[in-house]
Amino acid sequence: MTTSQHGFLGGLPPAHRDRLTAFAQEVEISAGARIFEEGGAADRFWIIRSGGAALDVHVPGRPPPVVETLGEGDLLGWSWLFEPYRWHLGAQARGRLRADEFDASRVRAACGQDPAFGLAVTGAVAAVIARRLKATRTRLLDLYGPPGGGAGGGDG
Amino acid sequence: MNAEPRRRPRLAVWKFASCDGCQLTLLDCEDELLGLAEQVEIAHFLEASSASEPGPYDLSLVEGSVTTAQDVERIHHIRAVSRRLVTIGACATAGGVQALRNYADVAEFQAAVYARPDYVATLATSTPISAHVPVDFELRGCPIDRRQLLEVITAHLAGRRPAVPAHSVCFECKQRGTVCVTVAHGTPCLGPVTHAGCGAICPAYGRGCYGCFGPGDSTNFPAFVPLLRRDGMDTLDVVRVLRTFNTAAPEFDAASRKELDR
Amino acid sequence: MATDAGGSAVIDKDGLDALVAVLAGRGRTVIGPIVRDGAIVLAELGSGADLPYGWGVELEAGTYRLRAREDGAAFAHSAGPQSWKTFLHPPRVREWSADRSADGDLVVTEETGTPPAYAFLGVRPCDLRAIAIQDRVLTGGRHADQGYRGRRERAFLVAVECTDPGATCFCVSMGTGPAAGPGFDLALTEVLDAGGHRFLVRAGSEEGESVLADLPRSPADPATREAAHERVAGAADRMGRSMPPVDLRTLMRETLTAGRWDDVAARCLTCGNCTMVCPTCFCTSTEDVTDLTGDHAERWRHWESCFDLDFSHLPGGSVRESPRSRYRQWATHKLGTWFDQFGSSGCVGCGRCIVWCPVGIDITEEAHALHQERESRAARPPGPESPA
Amino acid sequence: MTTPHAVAHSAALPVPHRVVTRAAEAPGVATIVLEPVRSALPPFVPGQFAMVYAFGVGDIPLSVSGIDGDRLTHTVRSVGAVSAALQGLEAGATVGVRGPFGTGWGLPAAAGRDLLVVAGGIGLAPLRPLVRAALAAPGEYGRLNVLIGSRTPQDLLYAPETRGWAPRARVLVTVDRPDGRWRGDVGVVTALLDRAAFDPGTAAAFVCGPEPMIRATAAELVHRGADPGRIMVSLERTMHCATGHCGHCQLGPLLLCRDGPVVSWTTAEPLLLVREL
Amino acid sequence: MTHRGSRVLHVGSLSRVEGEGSLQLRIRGDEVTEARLAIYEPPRFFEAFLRGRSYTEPPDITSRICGICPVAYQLSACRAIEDACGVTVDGQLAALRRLVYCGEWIESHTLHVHLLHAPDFHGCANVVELARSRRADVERGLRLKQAGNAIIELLGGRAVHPVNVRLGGFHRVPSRSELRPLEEQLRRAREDAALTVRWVAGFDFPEAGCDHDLLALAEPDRYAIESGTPTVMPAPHTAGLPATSRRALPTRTFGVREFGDHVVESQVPHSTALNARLDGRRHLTGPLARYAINGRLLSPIALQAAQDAGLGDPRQGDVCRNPYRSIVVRAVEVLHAVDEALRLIDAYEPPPSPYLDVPPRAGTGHGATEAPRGLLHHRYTLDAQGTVTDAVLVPPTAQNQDAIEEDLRRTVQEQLRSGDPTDAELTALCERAVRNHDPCISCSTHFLDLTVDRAGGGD
Repeated sequence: MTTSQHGFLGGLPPAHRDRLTAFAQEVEISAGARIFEEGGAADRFWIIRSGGAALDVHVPGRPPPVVETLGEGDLLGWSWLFEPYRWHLGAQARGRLRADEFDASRVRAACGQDPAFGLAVTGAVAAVIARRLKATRTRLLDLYGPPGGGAGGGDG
Repeated sequence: MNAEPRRRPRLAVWKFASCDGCQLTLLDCEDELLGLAEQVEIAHFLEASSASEPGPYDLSLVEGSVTTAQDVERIHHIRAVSRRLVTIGACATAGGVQALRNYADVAEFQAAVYARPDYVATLATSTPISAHVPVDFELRGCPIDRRQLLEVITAHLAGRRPAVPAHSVCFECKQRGTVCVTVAHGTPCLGPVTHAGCGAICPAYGRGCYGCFGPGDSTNFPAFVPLLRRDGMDTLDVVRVLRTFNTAAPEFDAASRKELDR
Repeated sequence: MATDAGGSAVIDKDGLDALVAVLAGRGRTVIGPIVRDGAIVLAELGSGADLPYGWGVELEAGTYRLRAREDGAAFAHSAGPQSWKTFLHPPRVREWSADRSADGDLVVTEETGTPPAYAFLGVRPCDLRAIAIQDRVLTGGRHADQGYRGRRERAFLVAVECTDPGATCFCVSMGTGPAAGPGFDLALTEVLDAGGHRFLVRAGSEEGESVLADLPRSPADPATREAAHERVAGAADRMGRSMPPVDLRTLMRETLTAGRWDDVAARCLTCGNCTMVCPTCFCTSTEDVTDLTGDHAERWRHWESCFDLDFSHLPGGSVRESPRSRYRQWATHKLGTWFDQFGSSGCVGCGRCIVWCPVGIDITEEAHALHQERESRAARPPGPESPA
Repeated sequence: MTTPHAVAHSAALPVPHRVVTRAAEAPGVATIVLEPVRSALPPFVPGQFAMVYAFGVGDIPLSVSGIDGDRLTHTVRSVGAVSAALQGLEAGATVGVRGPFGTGWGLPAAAGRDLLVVAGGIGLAPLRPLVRAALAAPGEYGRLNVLIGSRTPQDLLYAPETRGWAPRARVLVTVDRPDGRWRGDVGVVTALLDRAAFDPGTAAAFVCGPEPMIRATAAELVHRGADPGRIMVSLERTMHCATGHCGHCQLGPLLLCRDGPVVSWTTAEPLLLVREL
Repeated sequence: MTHRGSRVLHVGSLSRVEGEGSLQLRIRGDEVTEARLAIYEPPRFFEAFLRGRSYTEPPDITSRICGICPVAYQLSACRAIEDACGVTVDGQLAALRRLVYCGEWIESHTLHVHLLHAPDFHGCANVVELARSRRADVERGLRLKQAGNAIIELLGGRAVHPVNVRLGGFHRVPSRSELRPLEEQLRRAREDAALTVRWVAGFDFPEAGCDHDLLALAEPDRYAIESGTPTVMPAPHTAGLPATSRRALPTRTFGVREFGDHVVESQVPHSTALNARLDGRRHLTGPLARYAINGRLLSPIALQAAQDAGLGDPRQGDVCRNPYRSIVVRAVEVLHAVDEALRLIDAYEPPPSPYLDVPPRAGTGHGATEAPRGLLHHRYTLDAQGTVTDAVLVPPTAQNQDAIEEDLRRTVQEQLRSGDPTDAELTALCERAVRNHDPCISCSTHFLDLTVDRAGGGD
């Protein structure tokens, strides 16, 4: 499995990884539970150990559309690192979710005290954001929509 | 053993301001005319038939440009009753030679031709059909080419994309084996910027192409116009040759304006 | 016995007339240069008298002019507006027809019939190479173009070595001339001197020898041999153009993002003339046509060009939208990727693309410019890369 | 890779085939099964394509999405006149088929390795015969992962069959736009790589989909240590003749109808980096 | 039920003609008080935008006035500008011009005879319907039409708006061998044309006449086509003869340069076409006029065919004034044109140069030719550089408008006197009456809406 190297923690040098995980507290969230809501205070974040989470957007009058799903090793939540520390999206557990939960204010404080640690954490979070931004842009292209798609598409 | 007779597609032919030459091209398909009439129901074609059936029509061929207020209403009606609308000829696709009025004061034009211009109602511009309603396919030419017209019709019947390339006349000239009149004789020729389709007739007769199929899909006037000048055209000549049967085609229009601004 | 051991001889104008007659007598359609519409074009020869005796050409980028010559030479001209592909790989052919029967079955009928037996008289060494290159493209792969193969296998090639290259010729750069390489049935070298107007003839095939044997001829004398050799060697020194002395394949690969492509795109009309006159350009498109009943369909194939905007059409649009990319495709294919695809250069240095480009774009000049751009880039100290 | 075979007829001539079945696959997408009316074409291998001719309309390249003896399966999406005509065919109709053309996926060369099959949209079609071939040879290969990206749940191809590939294969599906009932993953297909079971250093990958998806997937795999020479991608350019004679499908040094559509990432990457090549 | 009421009608459209117009009838009781052919084809302003163009351009530009008779426009323009520049084109170049013009006559007349007019005589709506009962006749017509087009295509490059005609001659002239295939096609066409005369001669023609001056070009020794002197045969009533008279009357002529003094255009509110009158009187140009004035110069086989077809012997002073029989005259003219084309091809030798130089000079030039539908006159004024400063074009249909209206009036009037026609009957009748004149309505018309305005008479 590739999880350990390529999850969020894989993006941190070992020393900083250990330091961060020291803040972790293992939690279990029951299937379908709302983890956070759009606009709520981003005071925590999670690294998923097993199960998954769906990020969604509140649209009045219809069920919140899911814009992305996260799975094992993924960082759940990055709004805690940037002011105003409010969630951009909502999140819901898909199936039973086990995760390491972090207290955002404590991590931020540690980052403030130790710039090297802070830089590493910020960099790892930024890498996650960059990946998601890239993925989002790719999806914006609606590549699978007509026209296009593999050798089977060419047409006169 | 034949399947049950399928409904024949219904064809309509319409005319706006034009010379009739493009719809005549249909009647010039002497070898195919009667066969065509077996495959399609010619439901409306005033030049050829006094029996006019009401719409809807599967395929409407529209000749001519829009030059009156009634034309505007009529083309909207035609669009509404036509499943596919194909414009035929430079008048319908680019406003035709009568779009030369677009550069002038129409009142002056009227006064030049008519003693009592007030008797004549006309718009200030001559515009292509596509300026008024969505068009499914534009067949170029002043006049259109007979083979291309048949291709458009048979392609429509077969559900095929018509093989009507938009590249330059040079392609056809070379395929025909004609010696390039510009390179070998220094004759000004619009071939490199003109839409293919005629079969490169003019160079085959030793004259330069005069652009009656309008601009091709990939033109480069800044590089091309100096060539016309090299071969003896002055500004006015360049403007005139661009301002003829496809004068209102955007590429020709822009190039001629740029010449005048020099 | 007027043919020596190497299968060579000397013929005069009567011999040339006889050559046309003998080839025609063997059931061949003899194609050669004639003067028509202010140019030396390739057309069927009624007799040797149709040859362009006393005509030469003046060539420049974008300009072709016929010029009368006083010496009466028949082959003192370089490549004209067409090439032999007009006959071997015709502009328009029907590939097959198909009929749909009442029960919906489909019957496909291949184009059959005996291909024409051509004799090409006056194949320039560059064109001889061009024919070999098209042979490789159209018959040398896993699938062969059967129509081409049929026409090609039956064609008899009479090469004529170049003695009077044009200002746009660069066969020396491409290693294709002015002496004839392999592949001819007969090769002629025109000699005009105090010894008279005559042609050194060499046979390159059994049929060539057999045709030569039917001609009025004299043995190949040393003086004629020497004169022929000198004229061809002299031609090599009078090439009007040259390519930069570098590996063109590498040059093309390393300059795909060069600024020069924008420069040439500003001049290029994307009219496609260069590809149509090129003796190796082979690209085609097909069109499907139906009759009015809709039950008879045909597949036609016609010349196409990478300058056509639609050439690289995909469902979403064209891959090569910009003129820059279309000119680059043509030039890099010709000089570079042709090696990858078919094991040789696609350019034979005939100069047709230079002459028949209405605005006179010169592929040798472009190659030189690309070469210079690469050199100056290499000379520049490494700086920050521009953002991707 | 392709196996040489005797060419019994000109590859330019369509060979009549009858539509045996036609199944609507997704909106605008149908799968047709063809069998030869008289003589059959030489055998196809996964990844190769045929030129399929709709009478009087024209022909287009279609990868085989299934191979069963002489029977060929194609999955066609309506994007133009020919594909619309083919997509709308009913059982009993006759089409012309030319082929086989092009390179295959080269699955046998991946013996002993973990397999990573990554498909985007209609790109699953040419990969299906590959997956079937891998499943049909248990023990021949390492772990089999099938990662599928789709626009919406309705656009998923071969839904019952792909579900049946598990548990012999790890099948991960993600969509761009879920509907209310979708309970699976949402996001780009590369996000599924985290959950695939493969050894990046030695695995063989097979990728087909829109070009940006191919680029993103291959880049991610290389980033994870995959050998670019073992990432096989299927590229799209317009094939016309399919016999290497018409020039339309050039991509730099490649004639994709002959040298492709399947090429390794080593070959493809530098070509895809040049705009409008 | 009586139709003699006060009513206004809009009836369909006149079809099988070229152009847009409407017909207005005002009827009071059983009296037609007004018959108007209102041409409302939108104006295209050719005369205006020709100003400022180069003198080399009118042949190509004016060809676009009419897709049915482009050669007529090209050659009238050439003649007028050559006249202005003092150049005379003769010899083989003139012969080639006549040849391409023959092509246009064959094509245009055959189009009218078979596709537009013949259906009237068989109660058919169109040629497709006609082909169901008269397939061989229709196919023969198409073949004949094709032969005409073949001439134009060979000499002009294409049938509609050919490209090869230029000032002074042609851009390129054919070799003798290039004309050879045409010869074979025309030999067959000559048989077809003769059969066509016989076919149309057998149609059922209502008794009718026309009381107009007849205007056509004339030449001393041949049937005028691409050149000639305007010649007038006065209307029968001037000699006390009925409109149906078949007697020729003495003619008078005037120079092409005086055309504008005699044929004067005026504008009427109901039409976008200018209305032209000859010396203040209604006149008719076209086949009937040509046949009356030049009939004796038809080729022997055309003359014989005309006599066999019941048109009388023009050498004996017979003319035809029945507009319905114009179809027979057209068929005879087609036969003549085919015969003439064969004669021209037989005598053809390629001229030394495809064209004569026509250097520009200041002045005014006139040119008139016989378009299939009648005399077509062009007048241009050039400045010294060859820029057109004024252009006047008088197409045949504009000249014929009064005559057509008079025929309509007469036709309807006779119908009203002899019965109680319905509006539908009147429409059909009017359409036929208009089609008799093969109006080139593109030069002037297309839809013809019939408005019958019946003002109550007795009741």
